[in-house]
Amino acid sequence: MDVEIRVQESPLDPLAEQAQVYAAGPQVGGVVSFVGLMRDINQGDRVRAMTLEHYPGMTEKALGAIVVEAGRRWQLDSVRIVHRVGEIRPQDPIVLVAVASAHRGEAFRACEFIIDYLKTRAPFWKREDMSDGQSRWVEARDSDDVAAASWADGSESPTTARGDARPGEKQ
Amino acid sequence: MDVEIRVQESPLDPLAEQAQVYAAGPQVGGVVSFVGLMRDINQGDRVRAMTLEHYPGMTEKALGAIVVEAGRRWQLDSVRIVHRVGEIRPQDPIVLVAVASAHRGEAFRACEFIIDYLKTRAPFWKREDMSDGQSRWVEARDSDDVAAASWADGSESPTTARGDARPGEKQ
Amino acid sequence: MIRLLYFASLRERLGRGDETLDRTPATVGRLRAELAGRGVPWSDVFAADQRVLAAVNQTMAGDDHTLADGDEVGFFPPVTGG
Amino acid sequence: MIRLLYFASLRERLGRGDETLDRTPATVGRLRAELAGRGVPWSDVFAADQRVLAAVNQTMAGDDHTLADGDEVGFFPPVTGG
Repeated sequence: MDVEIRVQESPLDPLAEQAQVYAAGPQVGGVVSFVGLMRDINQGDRVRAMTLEHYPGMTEKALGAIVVEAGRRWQLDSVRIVHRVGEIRPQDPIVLVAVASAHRGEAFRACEFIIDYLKTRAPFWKREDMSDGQSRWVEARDSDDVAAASWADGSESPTTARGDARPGEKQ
Repeated sequence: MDVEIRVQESPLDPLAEQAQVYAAGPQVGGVVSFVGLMRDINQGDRVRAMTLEHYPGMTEKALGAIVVEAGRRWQLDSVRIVHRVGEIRPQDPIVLVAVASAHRGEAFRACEFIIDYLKTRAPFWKREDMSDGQSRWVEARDSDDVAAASWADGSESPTTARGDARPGEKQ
Repeated sequence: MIRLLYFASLRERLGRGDETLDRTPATVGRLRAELAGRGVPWSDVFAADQRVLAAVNQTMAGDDHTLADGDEVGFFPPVTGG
Repeated sequence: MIRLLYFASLRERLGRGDETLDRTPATVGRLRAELAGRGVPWSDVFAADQRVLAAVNQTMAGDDHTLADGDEVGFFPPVTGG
């Protein structure tokens, strides 16, 4: 399994990153990717910019552990995670997770597992700069804990309800 | 909901297509995409090229109905389906499904639903040209029927086991 | 009168991609039986144990679907796109 | 001796990003109690009802995790990446 994990201050190009995954080889049948983009509204307030802080060293270790766990559960050819840090603007890509597998179901499951775990276990924090000049730290969301907990130890599919859609709630 | 559905003989650029989806607007929080690529081996034989035939008119109608059904089940901002027809070569992209939503769980569910349904309900057929000069029509796979059937009428999550991974089976 | 279309392996096995029938059988099932009665290769292609799908006016249709004058009926094997 | 790191809102509320303790408390829980005993703002940040996560040598650790000389302990709020 090819694995590439990167945390970077420079802009994230999700398309160039995916191109690398498509090129993983002629055995790759399907690639599933998730791209998280910055929105310009959170909890009803207009957000002008966002600053992403992380815990250097631990971030790479935590992401590496998530990928190892995904590789234990599913048969994967290639996994790529790239996460932006520093100041970003609305519509900028924040994170890319791309998974290649011979089996599309496994690629879907692994990609969602990785982003669910990243959102609850990887040490990143977002601070929002509002259009009124104030700034605030983004609060963790209970729905992310519920999503991550749906992946019971070692299971290949979510084992509990994920409660995906709450109107007005982000991503 | 923005919807774009295309069947084309010209090469499919999954990255350019996704760029259109990212641009759907500042409310888009996450984009999930599936790209199916041609592999160079099927059932143990080397495949030199593949020809994709379809039923013009019905294809667009079937894909449109699948997207309408996805839009009924999940809250989506944008859906794009592009499918290649004509002669293709190993590693060429065959299909792109990209779904943008404010909620990542809904984007994952809708994207997988669309590709599962496309594989059992959209009138495309693949003929493989083997490296030994023979050619043959690809057989439909039971696992695709199982995957499509896992989306019970109107449900927002798979309701039956999907039996994803069979070693050696494609995508 | 109805228009018939054949796709993929069916088209190759039958040696034609389309035809026009000047009558209109009552249902898709009756139409299948009529085509199967033409002898080889039709009897093989439309044999009861063969999985041949039908679409009427570009929407999947079962054997009990009623046909009307002017309908377009497509026959094809299980799909393999994506 | 252990090294302490504070991130995000914790760093801002405590007014510092790191420090070195010349002793080594027995566990993460003991370390938390010691920090909470420093008075405001430490007592607020490390109050029992606050969700403050800990990592020892860059891996998440619970309160009963035993500390060793030279460990790096990071404290931070629930994560919000992705």
